[in-house]
Amino acid sequence: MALTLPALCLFVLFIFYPFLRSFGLAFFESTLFNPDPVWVGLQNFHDLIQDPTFHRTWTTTLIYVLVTTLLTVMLGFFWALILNQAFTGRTIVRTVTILPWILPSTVTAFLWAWIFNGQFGLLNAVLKGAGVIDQAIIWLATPSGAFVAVVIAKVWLSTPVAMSFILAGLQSVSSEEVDAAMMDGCGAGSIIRHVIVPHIFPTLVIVFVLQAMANLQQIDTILAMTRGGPARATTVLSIEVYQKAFQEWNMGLASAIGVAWFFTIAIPAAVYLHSVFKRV
Amino acid sequence: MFKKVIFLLSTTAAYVALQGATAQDASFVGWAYSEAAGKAFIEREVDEIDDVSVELIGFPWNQMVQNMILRHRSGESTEAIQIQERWMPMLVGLGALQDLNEIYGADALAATVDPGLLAMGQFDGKQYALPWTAGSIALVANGAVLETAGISEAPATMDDFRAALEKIKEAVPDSVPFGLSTANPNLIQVESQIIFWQFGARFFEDGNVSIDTPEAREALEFIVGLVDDGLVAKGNDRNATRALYAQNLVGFYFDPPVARGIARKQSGQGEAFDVNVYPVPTPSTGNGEPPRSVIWAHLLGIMSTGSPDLDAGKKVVGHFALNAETQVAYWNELGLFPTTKEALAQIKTDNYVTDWIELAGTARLDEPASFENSAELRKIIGEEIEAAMLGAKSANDAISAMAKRLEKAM
Amino acid sequence: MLPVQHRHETWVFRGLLTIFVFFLLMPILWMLSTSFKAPEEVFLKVPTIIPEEPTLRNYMRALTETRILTYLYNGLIVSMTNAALTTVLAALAAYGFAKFRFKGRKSLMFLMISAQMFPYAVLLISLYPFMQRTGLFDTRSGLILAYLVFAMPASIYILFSYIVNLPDELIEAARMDGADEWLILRELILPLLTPGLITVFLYSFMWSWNDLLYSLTLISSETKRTVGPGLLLTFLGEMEQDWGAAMAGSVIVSLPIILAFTFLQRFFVQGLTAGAVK
Amino acid sequence: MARVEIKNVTKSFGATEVLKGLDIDISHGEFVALLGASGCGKSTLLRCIAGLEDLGGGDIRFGNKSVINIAPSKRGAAMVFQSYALYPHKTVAENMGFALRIDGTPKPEIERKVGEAAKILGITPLLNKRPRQLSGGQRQRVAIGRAIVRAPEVFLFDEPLSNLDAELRARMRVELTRLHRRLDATMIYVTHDQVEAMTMADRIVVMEGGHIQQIGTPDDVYARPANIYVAQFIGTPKMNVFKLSSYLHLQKQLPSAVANGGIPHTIGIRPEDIREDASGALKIGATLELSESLGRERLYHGSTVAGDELTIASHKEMSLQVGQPTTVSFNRGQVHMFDEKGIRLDF
Repeated sequence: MALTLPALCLFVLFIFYPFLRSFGLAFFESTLFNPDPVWVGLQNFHDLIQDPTFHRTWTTTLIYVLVTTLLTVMLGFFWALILNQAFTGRTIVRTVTILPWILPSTVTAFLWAWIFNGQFGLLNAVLKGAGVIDQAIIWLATPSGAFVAVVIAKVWLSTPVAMSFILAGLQSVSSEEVDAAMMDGCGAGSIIRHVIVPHIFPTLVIVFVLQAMANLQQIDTILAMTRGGPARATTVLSIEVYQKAFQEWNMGLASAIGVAWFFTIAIPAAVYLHSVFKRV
Repeated sequence: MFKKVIFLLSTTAAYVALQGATAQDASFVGWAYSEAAGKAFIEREVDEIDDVSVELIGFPWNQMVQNMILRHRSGESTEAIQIQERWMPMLVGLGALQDLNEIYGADALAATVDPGLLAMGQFDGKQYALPWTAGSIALVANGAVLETAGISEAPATMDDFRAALEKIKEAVPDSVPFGLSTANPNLIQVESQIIFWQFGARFFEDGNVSIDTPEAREALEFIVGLVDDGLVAKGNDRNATRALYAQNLVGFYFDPPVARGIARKQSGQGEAFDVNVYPVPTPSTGNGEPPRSVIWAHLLGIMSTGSPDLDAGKKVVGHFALNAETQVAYWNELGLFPTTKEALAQIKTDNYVTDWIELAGTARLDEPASFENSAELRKIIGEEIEAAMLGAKSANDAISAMAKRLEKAM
Repeated sequence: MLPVQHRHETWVFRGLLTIFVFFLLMPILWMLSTSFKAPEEVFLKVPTIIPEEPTLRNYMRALTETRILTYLYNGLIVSMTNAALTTVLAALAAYGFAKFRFKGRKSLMFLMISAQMFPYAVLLISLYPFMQRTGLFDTRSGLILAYLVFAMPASIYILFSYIVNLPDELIEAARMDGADEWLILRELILPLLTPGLITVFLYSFMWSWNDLLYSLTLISSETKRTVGPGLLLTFLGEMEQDWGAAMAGSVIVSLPIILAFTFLQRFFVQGLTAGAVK
Repeated sequence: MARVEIKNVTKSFGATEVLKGLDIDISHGEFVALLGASGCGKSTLLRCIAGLEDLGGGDIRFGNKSVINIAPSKRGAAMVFQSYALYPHKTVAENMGFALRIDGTPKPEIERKVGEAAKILGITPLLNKRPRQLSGGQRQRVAIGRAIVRAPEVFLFDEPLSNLDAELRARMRVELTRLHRRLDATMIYVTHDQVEAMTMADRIVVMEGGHIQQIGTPDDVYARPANIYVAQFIGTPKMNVFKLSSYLHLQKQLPSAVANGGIPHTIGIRPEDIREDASGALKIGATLELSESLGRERLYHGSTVAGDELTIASHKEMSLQVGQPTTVSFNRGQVHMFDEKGIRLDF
């Protein structure tokens, strides 16, 4: 027991206590001018439920998390399949693919903001070159464009991690099963569907859940790229909480949004924690 | 051995004390320092303030409010702080500013600075900050662009204004005729507000929301019309506009008097570019409203948070806000209007200055500024206008949504 | 492992491979190429992939006119110390959880590991006043302690699954040989745990190195700012249009971590996946 | 070396009682095998002797000193684990010398002792290799070497050969026996393989469900099994067991009561004691269904007229026809008799 004490003390001080206090703050009113909290009971939650802009934030978050997570897991899966095949230079490609994940998130944000830039961005140039568009799209200025930009940045950032988890899962697929399927005349496609997917489905679930949680926590790239704009198109819960708390200094309402956010994360997290504690 | 140590300690202590007595240290927080133009000027001027070693702390403009409050709440002392005019009510409400009358003496201040300008830093009888530079955010025209488009004099009415913009569009195809800010809600709110005023609309009337009016809808429809017809560029903010203006790719845009200084630097032509830069009255809609603009000023104050070295603060603030010589140098190098009577008299010969001062006469203070949760109100207004500009909502829905959200936030 | 027999399948495979490599690497290459371009070349209607006349102006500008190096220095200190602290704490806690059956073990562990799902921004709301009261605000050590929330829960779990998979007989053999608990930990557990320790060290280093939110809020003076906010605040506002300098700054800031990773790559991925997937 | 006494030892994990009052007296230098099916408590008993498990009740004494409160390493016992438990990150020499290093033995002495043990086990060339570079057999020898180096009073083996292939296992059995004689050490050896117990042990403790079924020399447990369980556990193929009530004619030829009043209820005959013709004194009608050839021995499987299963093991080339009813026989001397509780009756 004594061994866990140091970690426990710091955990209580810097994680658990702030967490509880933040939750508590949701029942208070604390603003810029009178920062010491005043009890308001469920007033904050009441306001939230009726606030249409909050509903929109909530739906934007759900869409953002679902789209990003699905794309990441799918890309990660196919990329893992490819890297599982032997080809010349595979080791180099394997080391290089981890790069996007290790770049600081602000760098990733700048990178993609520059690619999506209206006048001089690479994307517009490529699309124009390919004749897909004739007039430059100012991505980060249009609601849907900004959303696409933010999603692609996060997918690009987290695909390598998903890939490595799935690749590890692939190692446990016994080659006998694949050989057997080959003997039965299966092509690559049906092997993937009938042998590989069923085998690593648990890993896929874990990766999906982990990515969903990471995407729900996500704030850095959005904060650096669009700061929740334009017209709240990329305002996810994390951005809303940050702006309410540290720009409008409305701590009470920010905590209330935090509570709602916590219960959205709790769903995928419950799946993950269940699988984690099945094995303890 | 022991004695030697004592001797050593005492001498160093003495040296430190001596040194300490003369050189006070002061921290000067502002955004001018974080912009290339201002950085050189301030670094040079700060060295001239004798026996005060100043730590310069710079934040970009749109991070200033957050960091000011962070420093206030964390009890950090700040001997000199640069303040935008619209942040004054919030800082005064927080009790974060020192009354400068006690430090300089009210009548000494009245003698050096014109009472009208002093008023910007006065709240219920106390002088919480001194104007460093002042003017208004008004419509700035680019003479060269107007010439190529064949426009000889400033458009009087909104319809003339629209016609002029269309002419510019034809004459200079890939230009941005009207460089209105369409990104960053705070910028959108401040600039669009002028057009709303010109159409006779007001956001707040003695404490409650008064934006849900036909005039407001008309104003927003006008703006959205300009955006849809490509006369205003989407995703544009003032930095981008200033860069294009300096390349003669913008006909009109809203900017404080600093416009000329920046244009000089960004165009690379220096003062030769001055001839193109001049303020024009905001075109009227024929409803009798005088040409509107937003009061704009940078003030300097001493924060009362923590334990500031008031004497050091007095020297730093005084050097920039009260010393005519520094004020004129600031004007010459950066094109920022001085505020002291003496400095103003010296530069009155330049009609850029006289034109702007005349326009500033009918300027109004930014409306959300006077409320406690001004940040939230500003964000709501900016977001709804932005939504309309981007076509995410109709002008009508944007106004009603804005009114509802503002009422709830009051 | 998949059968690639017919001609078209090899083409499909090779096509997919190039698309993926392009998608992953192109942004980085584009960052590099922009960082070497002079402003005129950066703002071209039709961008050039390889810079025609490469210049080091952006790097000079980023290195001299901005405080990139201070941010890099702060970032490294904060991330390294946090990583070390997290690794030590996680190792002790994980060993405690794995090898000792004490009351409330399971619920305590559940609590600590579930901390992964506390929304970080919400934590910040209370952490911020707490840091002020304790004088940890605007201090690097404060930031280091605040970063614990990012990696410690996961690290405990990764190390826990490592330790649990060490055969009990090993520890019993050591006890038979007369080793006491500390000797077992030092001579037996820690050496065998090294791959896990490296993984956890890198994992926590990554999280603190990547952070923008906490550092932006908990650090207010420029001299203590780390990588994320440093970059953001430098290339926001007036310098926002200077993409050349922004890319150069990004390259400078990313270099250390890329170099570290090329060496420790093997440990990291295999350790992370072994821990979590097991 | 030391005498090991197990006195009325009990042990339970939570509600289940694993050792139910065991008494064993192992004299100095003896090689005792703890034999039983998995789950009979033999490993738990060994771990109690080693000190890795605490006792529920009773006492364990080395020499004449109780050791239950002494730490495992201080008891003077060394243990060889089933999975060898070698430290993967240390070399063979470091593995073997680890205990001595902890005791603070000076370095040259450690090297001498490790060298000696390595010579005995013939693993000197492996001394600076790592466990993962060794084969199963080599790892097993290193594990034993680690025990030898400590020159313990008692060697404890926990099924050390179960991970080896058949051929290697046979060779290691011979080496262990030779080692026992050479070191003249008391050895307690846990196994579920009766061949290992029969070939190596001086005495065998047959255990089942936490009880001791019988303690005896290999011959005792083979020729004079204390009960049906031991009778059928020792010897492959299993002893044939018939209820007397199904064979009235045999009942008449065998005593109806025994000296101490026990009433015979079942009899047992080892497959190798049955003759394939009627030449024996006691005869049974039977039909043989199939035969298996094991090289020097042939097994016949079938059933008696009364329907009991019958197995016969014979060395000679058989003349018996499979499939037809026939008569098989055996002599009185090879019959084992048990009462209705399965306890052996001597007659």
